[in-house]
Amino acid sequence: MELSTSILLTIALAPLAGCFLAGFLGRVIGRAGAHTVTILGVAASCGLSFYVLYQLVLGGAAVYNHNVYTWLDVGQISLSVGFLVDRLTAMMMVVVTLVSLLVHVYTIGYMADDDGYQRFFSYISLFTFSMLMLVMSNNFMQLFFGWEAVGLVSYLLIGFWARRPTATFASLKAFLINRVGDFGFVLGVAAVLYFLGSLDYATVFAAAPSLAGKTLAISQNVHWDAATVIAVLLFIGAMGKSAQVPLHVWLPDSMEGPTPISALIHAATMVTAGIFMVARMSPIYELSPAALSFVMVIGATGALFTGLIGIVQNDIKRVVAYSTLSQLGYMTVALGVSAYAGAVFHLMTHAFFKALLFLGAGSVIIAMHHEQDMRYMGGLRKYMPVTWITMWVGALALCGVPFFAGFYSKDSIIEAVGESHRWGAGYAYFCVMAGVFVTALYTFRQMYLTFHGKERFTVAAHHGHGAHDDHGHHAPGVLAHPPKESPWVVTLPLVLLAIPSLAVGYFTIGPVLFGDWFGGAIHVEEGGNVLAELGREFHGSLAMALHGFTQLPFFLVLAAFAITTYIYLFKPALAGRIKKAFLPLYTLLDRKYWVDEVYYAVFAKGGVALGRLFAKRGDGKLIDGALVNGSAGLVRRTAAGMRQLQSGYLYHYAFAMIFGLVLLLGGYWLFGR
Amino acid sequence: MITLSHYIVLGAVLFCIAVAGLFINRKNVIVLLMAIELMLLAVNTNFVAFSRFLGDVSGQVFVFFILTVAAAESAIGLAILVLLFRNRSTINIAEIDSMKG
Amino acid sequence: MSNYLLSLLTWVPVLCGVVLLIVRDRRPDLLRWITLLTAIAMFVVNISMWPMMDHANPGLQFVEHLSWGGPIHTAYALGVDGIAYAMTLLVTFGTMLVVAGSWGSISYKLHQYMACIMIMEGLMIGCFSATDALLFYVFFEGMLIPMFLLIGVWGGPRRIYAALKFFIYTFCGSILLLVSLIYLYTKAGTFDIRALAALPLSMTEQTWLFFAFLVAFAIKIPMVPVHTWLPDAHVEAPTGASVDLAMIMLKIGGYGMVRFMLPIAPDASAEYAWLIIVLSLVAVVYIGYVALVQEDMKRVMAYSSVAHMGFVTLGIFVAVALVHEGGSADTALLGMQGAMVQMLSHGFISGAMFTCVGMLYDRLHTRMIKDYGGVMNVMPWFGFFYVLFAMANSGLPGTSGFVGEFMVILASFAVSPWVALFAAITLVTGAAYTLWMVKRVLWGEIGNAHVAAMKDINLREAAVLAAFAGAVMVAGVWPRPFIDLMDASVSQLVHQIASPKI
Amino acid sequence: MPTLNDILILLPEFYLVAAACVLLLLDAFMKPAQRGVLHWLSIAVLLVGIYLVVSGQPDVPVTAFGGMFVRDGVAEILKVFALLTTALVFVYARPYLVDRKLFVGEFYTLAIFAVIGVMLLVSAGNLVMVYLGLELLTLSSYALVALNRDSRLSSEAAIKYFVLGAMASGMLLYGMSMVYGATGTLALAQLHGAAAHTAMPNLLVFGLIFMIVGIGFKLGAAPFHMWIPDVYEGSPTAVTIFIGSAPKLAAFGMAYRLLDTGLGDLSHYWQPVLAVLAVLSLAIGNLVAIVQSNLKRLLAYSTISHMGYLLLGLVNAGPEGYASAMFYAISYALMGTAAFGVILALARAGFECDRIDDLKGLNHRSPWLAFLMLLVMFSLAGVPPLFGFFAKLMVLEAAIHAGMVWLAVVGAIAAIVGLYYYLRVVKVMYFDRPDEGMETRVQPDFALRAVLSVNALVLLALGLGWGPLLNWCRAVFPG
Repeated sequence: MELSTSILLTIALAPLAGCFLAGFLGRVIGRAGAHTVTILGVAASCGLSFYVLYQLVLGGAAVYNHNVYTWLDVGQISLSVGFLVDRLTAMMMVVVTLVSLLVHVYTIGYMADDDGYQRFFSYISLFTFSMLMLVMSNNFMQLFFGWEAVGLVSYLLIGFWARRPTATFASLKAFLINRVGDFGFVLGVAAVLYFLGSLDYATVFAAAPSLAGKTLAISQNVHWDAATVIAVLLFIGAMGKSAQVPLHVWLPDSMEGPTPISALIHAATMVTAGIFMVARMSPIYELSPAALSFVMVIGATGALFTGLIGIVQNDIKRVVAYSTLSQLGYMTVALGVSAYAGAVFHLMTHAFFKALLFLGAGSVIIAMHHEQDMRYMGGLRKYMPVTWITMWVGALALCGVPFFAGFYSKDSIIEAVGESHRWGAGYAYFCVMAGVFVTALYTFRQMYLTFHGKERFTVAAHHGHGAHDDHGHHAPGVLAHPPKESPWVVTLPLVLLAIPSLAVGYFTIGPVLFGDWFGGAIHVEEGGNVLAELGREFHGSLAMALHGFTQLPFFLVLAAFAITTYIYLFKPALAGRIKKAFLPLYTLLDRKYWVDEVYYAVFAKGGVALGRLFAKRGDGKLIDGALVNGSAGLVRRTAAGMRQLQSGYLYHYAFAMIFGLVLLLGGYWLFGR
Repeated sequence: MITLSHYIVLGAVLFCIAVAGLFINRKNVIVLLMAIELMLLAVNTNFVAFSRFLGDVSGQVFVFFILTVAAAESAIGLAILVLLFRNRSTINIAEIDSMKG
Repeated sequence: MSNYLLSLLTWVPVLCGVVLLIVRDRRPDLLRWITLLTAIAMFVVNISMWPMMDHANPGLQFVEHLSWGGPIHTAYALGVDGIAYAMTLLVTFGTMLVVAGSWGSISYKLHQYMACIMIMEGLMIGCFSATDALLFYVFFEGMLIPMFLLIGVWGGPRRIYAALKFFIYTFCGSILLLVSLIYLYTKAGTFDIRALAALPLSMTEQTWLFFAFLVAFAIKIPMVPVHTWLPDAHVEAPTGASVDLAMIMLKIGGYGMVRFMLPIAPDASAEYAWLIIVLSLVAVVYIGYVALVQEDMKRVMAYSSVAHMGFVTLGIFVAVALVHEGGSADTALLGMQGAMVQMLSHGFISGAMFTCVGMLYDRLHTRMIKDYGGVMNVMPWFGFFYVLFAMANSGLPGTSGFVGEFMVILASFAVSPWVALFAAITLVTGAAYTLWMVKRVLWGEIGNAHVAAMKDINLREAAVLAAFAGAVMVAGVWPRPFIDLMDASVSQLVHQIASPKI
Repeated sequence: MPTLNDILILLPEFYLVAAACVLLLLDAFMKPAQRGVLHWLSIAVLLVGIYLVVSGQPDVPVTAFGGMFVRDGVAEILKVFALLTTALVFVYARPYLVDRKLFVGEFYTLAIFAVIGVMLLVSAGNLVMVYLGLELLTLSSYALVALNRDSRLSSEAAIKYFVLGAMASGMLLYGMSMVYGATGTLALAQLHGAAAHTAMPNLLVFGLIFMIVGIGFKLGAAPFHMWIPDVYEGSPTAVTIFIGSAPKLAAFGMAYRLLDTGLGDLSHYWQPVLAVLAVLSLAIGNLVAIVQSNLKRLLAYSTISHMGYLLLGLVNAGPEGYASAMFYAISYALMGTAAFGVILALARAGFECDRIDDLKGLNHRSPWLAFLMLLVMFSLAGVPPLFGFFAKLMVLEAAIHAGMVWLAVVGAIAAIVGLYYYLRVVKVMYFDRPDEGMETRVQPDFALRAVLSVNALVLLALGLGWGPLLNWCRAVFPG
């Protein structure tokens, strides 16, 4: 049986409809109206996504791959808009719509007092639409559309509080760095069309093997392997979107946006688009071990070194942001070792627990009246128990404590890297293993600083106005009135996210990772199939978890737990001393390896300087000055000189005539005869 | 024996004197008028000589026309000269340069 | 009747202009309405020709032919193929919005202003639909006069310099065009463009003609390094003139290339394709940086126009190069179509952007970016459109700005990955200068008291911007109709290039 | 023996001579108050003259007085337009003359005599006739230039014009004498045959070159142009406009008669010579015009450049070349009269309006006149769809057809330079605001305004419907 096109169209367009209603009629339908329509839209597509997933997994529906309409066709080249829905797509659709739905609900509480309420709902619905277009696409053109559209929404949402200079700066930065990635991506697409003559997935993947042996002439005597070129170019796009080193710098700044979108866009969905894309392109990547090694090394670097930065952050959201960077690194490493299923699996679990962590952080921020600095928190657990518990669930999942969702996905990635013999696998294995320790370190530190220890904030005596004001022009750590648990619209999503963070791994790892869940969607060359290797040792989730207690990662987590507990519960002063002791190291991490500074100096400043140079010297001096006005001036000077000939004296005039006569006679005498 | 070429040379010489008079002289407009007359004289010499040697009379007819027109021409020329003197009380060419450039 | 539609489109606006000159500006509103209604009527007539177009037919349609009756074999010959028709659509659509857009912003000698706009519409339509080279030239030159007056009379402080620069710069190119056309006439004995295209020419002749045409059209487009008239003209010109200039007049350069350069001198074009490709890439990259540092919104847009028109020339000559090297014909087609679509889309977007700047100018009487800031807070609806057009300008998929660039980049990869690489840099630079401007104008705290006092766009302005937005979105989400419209003509053109003359 | 037929062939000329004499007498017996009658009368005389020229036109070229006088199509067209432009001149000149107390009969009679000179010149069939026609024209012009007896500038212009003119005609005559010597005939028709097999080719070519000097002077082609700026500036505008119109047609006719009818077989000699003159005229005329601040002087230099374009047509030395050159001469005559007509319309008692700045903000003060001047300027600049453009088109085509592409390119580049100063005039009228003290509304006298409007609009009309006129020009030159 076949999935119906109308259902898929509804899934994609329902959020768009919500977006338009909330956006254009926002004033008319009011706040309640706005969140109602958008939530209805997303809920509809969420429900239908589950239905589609059900149909594909249990209903035995065939893979859906049809065009909706032809975008354009030129000669034999035809670009269309259409859907390819297989289990990979369906899984992404469920993740996207589910998280998006929860975030919608959560937003009701979080943005309650913001005057951009309707606008915000319209944006996140637009985002849902774009993301769905991205994952459901059946061709590169549409993929690129979704790719850029989510970038646009991310730009709008990071800069949502447009009065904040930092926010607008961050949004511009995010968009431009993404554009750098897309620059590579578009070239990749062009290469695909050049070598394979089509942009349609099915056609391209079918023809992909023909790439073997083809090369691209970079210069007279330099020829690069076609598959590698395509794979690397496409991955550059992924580096932008999924914030891989060295294009990662925009993600931490994106925390300027409201927390719900940090959870939705910059943790759960958009940033994982790159991972999804590479998994989707597995038939191409499998042709180029070189490209895969490249992917692996980039990912591994990110996994460890961005994690390290997280340790020294004080902003509750930034810690989560850096952990996102590190987790994205894990997924990328998985891709690099051809464990695409592992990557996607981690993508799913990560979507849940990272969204949970962000929303939890948001809930804390609400309680702290938009104070985000953990140094002014502490001991919040008795004020907001639900947030406290749910966040712990998320934290443990993140650290990969057995039985939690994160454990299954992350541990299998580590195992897979261990199994792999690809160039760079050793380095990657070290990185991911060390990464486990680092992750645990900053996660527990965050939890302790936030919920445990003694309260580092004071409540102002008078109960002033301003429940939430976005600018927080109180003295740091001074609250108008004591923190309290957030409303149910906020906590409900936390709870609903905590459940999958706890259990989704246990129930799904079997089929998703080691069953042939993705079927034809993901293609892995024989020999490089590390997951198959793992599959042989896999004897059920329970066994895997129990086995996990005896493994190195778990001990690393324990170690980190012990250290953080000691420092932040018993010897808070110690933290400061350690900082002093390792000051250079601390500074290095605190300044984020100075990457931002370098980029700013080189690209932003350099670009403007270059522009000035061109504008002044090139256009101003050379073209306009020398050529245009120069020639005009030359003409005028010549004219001024010539007018002197008209001296006004009769005999000069007469002489001129004689001169002319002689000239002509002489000319005839010399040349004429 | 005087050949045609002698006359031609004479005409040429006269013509050159006239031309020289036109742009070497920097004093007096009268001289210019004389130079012009001289030029016409050169022309007439040519015509007469040619018509004589070609045995064709039309050249000499032309000379009559030239002579009459020359008379009218110099009349107008002198009239303008008078006008000029009345307006500027000088006929020095070197001072007639209020229009230039 | 339908045989006279093109004449109708050409002469009714001119007539309207004359009428305006006669009625004078005693009753401004009557005047505005006359103009607007005429413009709308023209657009309706023009759009209603679409179904009458035979898409399969690459040749000329709506043909009119009327000999001048002189000893010179030229004729009043009109007719459009797919490409030309698409361009005329741009003209009528644009003029309509120009008239509506500059409703209240002109006070001095309104009747002369509107007359110039309308007469220019007529001339531009004539230019696109002329099938006789001499007639084409007459319109090509004639439209300089109203534009010269528009810039000079209603322009800004340096309007005189800008107007003279504009006129003389353009004239420099077109006079060479005239000489080469006459030369062709002496060879062919007629000014009929198709006959000229069929003329067999030696390589030397082709080379001379190629460069003569190049100068003429490169200045008009404009290509680097003869682009410097554009920023001055744009900055000084009144909004309406800027829109007309950016939206339509620049396209005549690109149109001239495909109408004259390629068919008449195909071998020379192939020979020197590399030159144009290099210049186009310079336009994309170099101009991108220049645009980045401009402090005047109109200057930013002017330079971005140069960069975007760079994609037009790039697309055209990528196609030429591909055909020449015997590359895939489809890819060549893709490049050529990309160039054409880019012309349309740049028409929509630049027109929209200049209209937006004009609306800001009407309120604050300054175009300096630094005088604004936080406009979004006081003009949300305006901000919405402005961001939309800015995104389109930086080539966001789903907007028309994406289609052409995407197609051209895809095609150029087949020529050389390096060409594609430099072309793709526009993704970054284009976004950089556009969005940086948006950041400084729209976002942030309210810049100053004047900004705080600004009123959001009224219904008329909203309607104008909405029309632009509609065009931008439709062409972006579903470009197929436009492509199909031009497909036959473009493929015939590519075929023409493929058949060398020597 | 002269027959009645000869008289009939010359009827227009005889009629005009008679009319001129009558006008002279009338003027003598007329009170100054009634001069208006004289004005209209002389215009009527010219119009009747046009009628006589056209009506009595034979289908085939005929000659009178033993080939002295030729009446053919070329002569007809040139005469028609010479008379027409002179009539225009009379209409435009009147208010100016009245304002300056120059409204006297001599102006009309002298002008008519000059036109008679033009008519004789363009139908000359013999070197003698060429000379007589030329002198009749130039002598009357000298007198006209000096018309304003109390003006220093006029008398200076007159003396310069006179001396240089006399010198030029002297050279012309000298050349004629040599040609006569080389061929033994004065009749142009015989010359054509005799030139081919002359015993003294060098003498012949020298004579040719001397004659070209005369032609060049009459045209005002560089380097024989020096008189033009001073005379244009110095003489009363009413006279300048006359000198700028009919004599240009005469100059073309003279060039055609001498160079084609007479020495057509030597075209390979005179083509390069004319090419040189053309280049010099284009360069000097356009360049020096840029730096002028006096409008009359600017138009003078532009005349020089236009004569350069006219020469582009002559260089072709073929029927369509001559046709294009004549077409150009006509277009220039019409444009010149219109341009000076605007100046005359703006001039007031004590205000010459001969500086470019006097046009400041004309669009404010008189939109209609500004618009007319706009048309004229763009026509002079050769911007379509105006008459001037097609005139340029034709001469460029002629040059390219003659294989002189380079010359056409020179012409094209010169046009760019020329464009600049025409645009400057438009800029002053439209972009500048009027100064204080400039009268706000300009209301020239009705006849002037009406005729001027027609004159300028004709430039537009001929720009759109140039076919018939060009056909006419083409038809009269035997292929």
